[in-house]
Amino acid sequence: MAAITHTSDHSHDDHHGPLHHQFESIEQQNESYIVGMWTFLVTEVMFFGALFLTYTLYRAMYQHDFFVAHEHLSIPMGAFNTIVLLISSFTMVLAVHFAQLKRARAVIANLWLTIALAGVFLVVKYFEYTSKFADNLYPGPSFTANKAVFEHNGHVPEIDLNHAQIFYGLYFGMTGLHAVHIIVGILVLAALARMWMKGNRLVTEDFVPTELVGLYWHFVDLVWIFLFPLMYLMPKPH
Amino acid sequence: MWSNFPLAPPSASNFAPEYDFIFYTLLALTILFTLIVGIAVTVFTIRYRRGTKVDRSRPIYEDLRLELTWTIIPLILGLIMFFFGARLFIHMKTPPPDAQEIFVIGKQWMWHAQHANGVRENNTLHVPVGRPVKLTMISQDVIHAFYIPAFRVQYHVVPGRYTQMWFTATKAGVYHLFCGMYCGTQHSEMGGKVVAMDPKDWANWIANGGNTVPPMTMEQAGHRLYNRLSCNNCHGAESNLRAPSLYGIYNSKRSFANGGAAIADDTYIRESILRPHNRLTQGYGPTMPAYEGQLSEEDVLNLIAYIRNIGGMANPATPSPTNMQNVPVQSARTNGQNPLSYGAMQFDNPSSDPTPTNRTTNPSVGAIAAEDRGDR
Amino acid sequence: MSATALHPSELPEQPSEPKNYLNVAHTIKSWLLTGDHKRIAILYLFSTGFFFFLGGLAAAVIRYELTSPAGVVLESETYNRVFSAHGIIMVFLFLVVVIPATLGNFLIPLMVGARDLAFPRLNLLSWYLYMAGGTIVLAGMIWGGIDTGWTFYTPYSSMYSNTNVSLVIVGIFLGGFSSITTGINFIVTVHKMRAPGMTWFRLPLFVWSMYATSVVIILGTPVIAITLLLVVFERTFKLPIFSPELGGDPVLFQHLFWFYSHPAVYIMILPAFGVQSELIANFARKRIFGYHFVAFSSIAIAGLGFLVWGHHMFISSQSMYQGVVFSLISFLVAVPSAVKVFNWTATLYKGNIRLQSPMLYALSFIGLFTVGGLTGLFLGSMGTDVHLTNTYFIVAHFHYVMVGGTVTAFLGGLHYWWPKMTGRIYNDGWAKINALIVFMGFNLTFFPQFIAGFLGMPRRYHYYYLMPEVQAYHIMSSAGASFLALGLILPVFYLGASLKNGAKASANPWGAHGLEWETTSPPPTFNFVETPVVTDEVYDFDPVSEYEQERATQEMVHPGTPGLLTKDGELKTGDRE
Amino acid sequence: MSADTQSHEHHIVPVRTYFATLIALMVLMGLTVGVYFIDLPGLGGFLTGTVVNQTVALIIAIIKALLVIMIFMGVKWSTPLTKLWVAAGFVTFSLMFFILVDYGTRREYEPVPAWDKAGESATPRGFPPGSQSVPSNNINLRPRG
Repeated sequence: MAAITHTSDHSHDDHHGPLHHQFESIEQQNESYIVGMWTFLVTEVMFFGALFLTYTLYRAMYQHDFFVAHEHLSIPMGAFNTIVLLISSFTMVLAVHFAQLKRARAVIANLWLTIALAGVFLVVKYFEYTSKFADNLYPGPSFTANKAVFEHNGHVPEIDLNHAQIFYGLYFGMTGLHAVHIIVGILVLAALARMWMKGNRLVTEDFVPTELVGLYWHFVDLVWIFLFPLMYLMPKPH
Repeated sequence: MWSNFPLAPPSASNFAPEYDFIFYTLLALTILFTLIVGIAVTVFTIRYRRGTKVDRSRPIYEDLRLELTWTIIPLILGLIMFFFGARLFIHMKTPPPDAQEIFVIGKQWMWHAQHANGVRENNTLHVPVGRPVKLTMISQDVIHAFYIPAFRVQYHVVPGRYTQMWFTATKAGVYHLFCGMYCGTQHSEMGGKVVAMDPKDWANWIANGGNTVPPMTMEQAGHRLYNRLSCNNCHGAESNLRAPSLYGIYNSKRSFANGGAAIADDTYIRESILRPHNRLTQGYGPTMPAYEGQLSEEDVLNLIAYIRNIGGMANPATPSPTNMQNVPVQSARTNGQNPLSYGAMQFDNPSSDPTPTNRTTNPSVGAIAAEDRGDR
Repeated sequence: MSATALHPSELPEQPSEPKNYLNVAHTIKSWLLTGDHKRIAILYLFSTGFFFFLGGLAAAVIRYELTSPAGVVLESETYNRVFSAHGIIMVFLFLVVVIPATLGNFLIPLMVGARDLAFPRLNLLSWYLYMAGGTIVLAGMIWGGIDTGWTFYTPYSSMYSNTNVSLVIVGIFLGGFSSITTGINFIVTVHKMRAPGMTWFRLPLFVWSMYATSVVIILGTPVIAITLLLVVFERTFKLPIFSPELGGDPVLFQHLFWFYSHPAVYIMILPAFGVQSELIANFARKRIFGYHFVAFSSIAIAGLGFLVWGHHMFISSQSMYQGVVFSLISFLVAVPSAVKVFNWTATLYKGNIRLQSPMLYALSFIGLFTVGGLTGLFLGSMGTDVHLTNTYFIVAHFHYVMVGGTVTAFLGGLHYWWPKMTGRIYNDGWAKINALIVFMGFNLTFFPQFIAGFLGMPRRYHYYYLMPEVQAYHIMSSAGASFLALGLILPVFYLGASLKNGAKASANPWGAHGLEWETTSPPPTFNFVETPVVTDEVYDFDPVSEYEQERATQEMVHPGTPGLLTKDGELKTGDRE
Repeated sequence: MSADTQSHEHHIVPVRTYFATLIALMVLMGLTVGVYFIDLPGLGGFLTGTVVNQTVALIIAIIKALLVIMIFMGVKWSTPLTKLWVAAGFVTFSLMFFILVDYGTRREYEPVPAWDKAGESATPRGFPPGSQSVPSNNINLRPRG
């Protein structure tokens, strides 16, 4: 068998070139990155998975209370945020597309567009959170003292505030964790956009780094695709 | 010396025989397979160790038939054991409809049992022999597990939800009761005993409110305690050198060594029991031990009730009235010797005193230390 | 003294020591900022060793305390903190980490013929996460302590414990991410970094088992991370997820906890299986029996391992119907483990077995793991589990698997690869004596606990004055623990001494088979001078011809002894398959 | 080169496809919100209208997720290995929901109806002496109402 010889002539701290010393070829490196990213995303699925499971369980247990509690969330805001995230996914995929075609300016424009949309998402989330905080709807001792905030069409519905507290605990836990992912995404996207603007060979020579960020960003979108109907669009128990 | 090395717990419930059958079958299988592997490893290692002159030709590296054999045989054996185990478990989870129901509450760190007619007990459970008993259990704080090794039953006691378990005791005796699930600081002290009684005795016991004889009045309880603490050794019918007589002391005027005087009311008697040296009666030295921390408030009240009437008893000189004769003197608490011993523990007549003992700071061997922390 | 140590080097001595990963740089910075998987493995070796020492110290205190039914020196508060510290350190900071992070890190790139793991910097990050996590866990144990046991059952951990649960959980959370990054690294390396010719079925079984382990790590660890985080939320914000007072469900915690923690058991034992397969094959000088079965049983264990968590909860008030299903699958998952044991045993048949110290550890592993695995059946069978769970029986069972299995395999692996890692040969005589001490000490420590457990001695009991009849067993156990401790401390000395006085190891001091032995000991920074090309099968030994060669050598030394004869009187060589 | 490397020729997807996907996602989102305002009829048994409504919403969400995974994330054109990982992730994720079987098959001895605070109500004093049964559960997967 013909030996593929490869003398290790890379210098140890040569991290600037696109090919790292441990890889044989750029293809191997790219495939490794993609497998690694998917493995990481699987981890993320399980990470959110435990929360989705907890949510499903308590939702099934306390349907009525969850329904009443959820009516205090703003569907327009949630729907708007969904649209924003879907469009940001689209701009992200365009960025990857143009990275494949090596059209740097289009990539940079789309990356900044994605960041801007993520910013819009966070701003809307900020207003949502502040309105809930104003109503003391965060888990804690003050939560159970204000049944009146659930007033709907002129009368205060029957609700077990402890169970509503579970709903809001999970709401803040899950959307909060999602928001943390958005913030991390913004930082990564910004770093990537900067590298494109500087013409860093690490990203411009190959589209894979851009695609990795894209995979992450789509995953964040994916989580929201499930969070939106589960949190905001709970059907009335009937 | 082999009594120091018991090998199996007593079998005293309807589940125990079936349980032991499955357990020992599994044990036999374990030993069999360990021996097969152990002997094979030893033989091969010795026979094929480096440098021995043996036939090493035609080594085998894969053999589907062999692999399937040792996949399928353990699988079948496993499935058989699964069947027996699951059947026993389902049996354990299906109480018969006529079972006697007892409620059990676990709390940090004691067991509280309540019988259907309202009789309650702490850290003990009295059950009749030969009659199914169903325990409906709940915890007041964290998760506990109600565990009776001799009956081979254990089940978690969960807050917020009832759990149940059932058994039929088959042999009279006193058995261990434990909390199996780690529940905090005094987890290891959250236990006691299960008393399996002859059904007739048990019916008697439950009818008498948890006593083998009709319940005592406070005065009788106080009298028993008076004897048990050996108060009568010093405080006899007549005042003596060591101590004044307590006959007719109640509401009499006492003068003290320090010059003061007071009427011997409840407060004074309580103080004299708990801290006798505070106000010593004139003419006596500080010889009496202080009982502070040794007696519960209930004990003190019982003693006071007895002392109030101590002069009026039928035969004060021999403090062993007839209606007390068949009450065995419960001595476990005061001398620190617990009669609990392995297996055939001696039948421990229940104390008439429903209050658990106070936990001493350094529990010694055998002292059942349980504390009602109802204030949690 | 081992036979191999007699001919220390196949290569002529180099006048000046060649560059290897150890002597390439000596500054502390070169260690702390290294991307080299071998250096990171050494860093892990020291740090896991440190935590193992701390956990062992806690175990010593526990065993001392249990010699008397009413305790010896500690109050119950302290005792509970000590046994929790023992459990948490040993499980989260030692057992889950030790073999993947030390032997796995060191060997996977060598075994697949790569220059490094796929993501060296991620690997270094993983060590820093581990150290940060470990430090925080220790800080939590020092300030406030933790008394929940390693299982953190709610609502005790979330509402009742007055100890520093939150801080410890944050530490475990970080440690979890360290595991995840290691797992991702291994998976990508095994998939994408194999040398030319290194097909999946030429991979050493250690790599197979590490791959299975990594899959379990990346699928399971996030669940425990988020679950423990919910416990912290519950403690901090009184968010009623697990506490029943406000509508939560304490059993949900157990479900989520064991969803990770049962697979975590396989995270601890699967790497040990891998080490074991290497040792058996290389010291029996024979291809492992049923290579494919052993490889696939690792994958089967990893897969089925996710379906049996409920067997920890038979009496926890979970649904009986679900319990039956879990019990059934538990019996199924026992089969792949049994297959492995039988295959190792069969490998010995017609081998040419060298009884050097790593092999002694491997043989004792077979015995201890057999007992540990079979006693698991008592606990997987629902009826028998009722009486045995929460008792010392379960303690003995998982120590047989974890200490008798994982720790023994780790020691065996460490002895086996020590010449590769350090380039030095240790004193094999001491190592053999030590293997014996560990085996005896271990059995004396944990076998009595089976009996104590069957008698009904509950675990996590500080005082057992309620059942003083088990004292004899506790005393035996404590006596055994001192032997075991000796066996765990001795290697530090004789292995340490080998660094100073040991003979220099050749590239392949054991005459073993595998890519890691093709490079120098210790390997250079990029492992191989040239990327190796694999052309032969895995474990390509030939015990017959090996015996013949040894015989021939012996005949030269002692002429006149008869040559190799088979039963049939003919000479047979290379007669395989 | 690793042994099982497949040539990873990246398919360049036209922008048209991406845009069509975005439009489909938008439409599906509109559909989800629309379904929310309609009370779908129940199908009998445990399939009450609520369950039907929620199921429809979840099915739409799954379709949306598949669109994102397949097209935006490019799984449709990726290696079998990637596909395997995606499948493994979601299979394990669904394994976890086996936990719910426990809650669905518990029938007796479920949360104490009057359980409010640890303490008083936990004691079974509220039950008539000798009562043989405890009110059955209200935790199971059957929706209330």
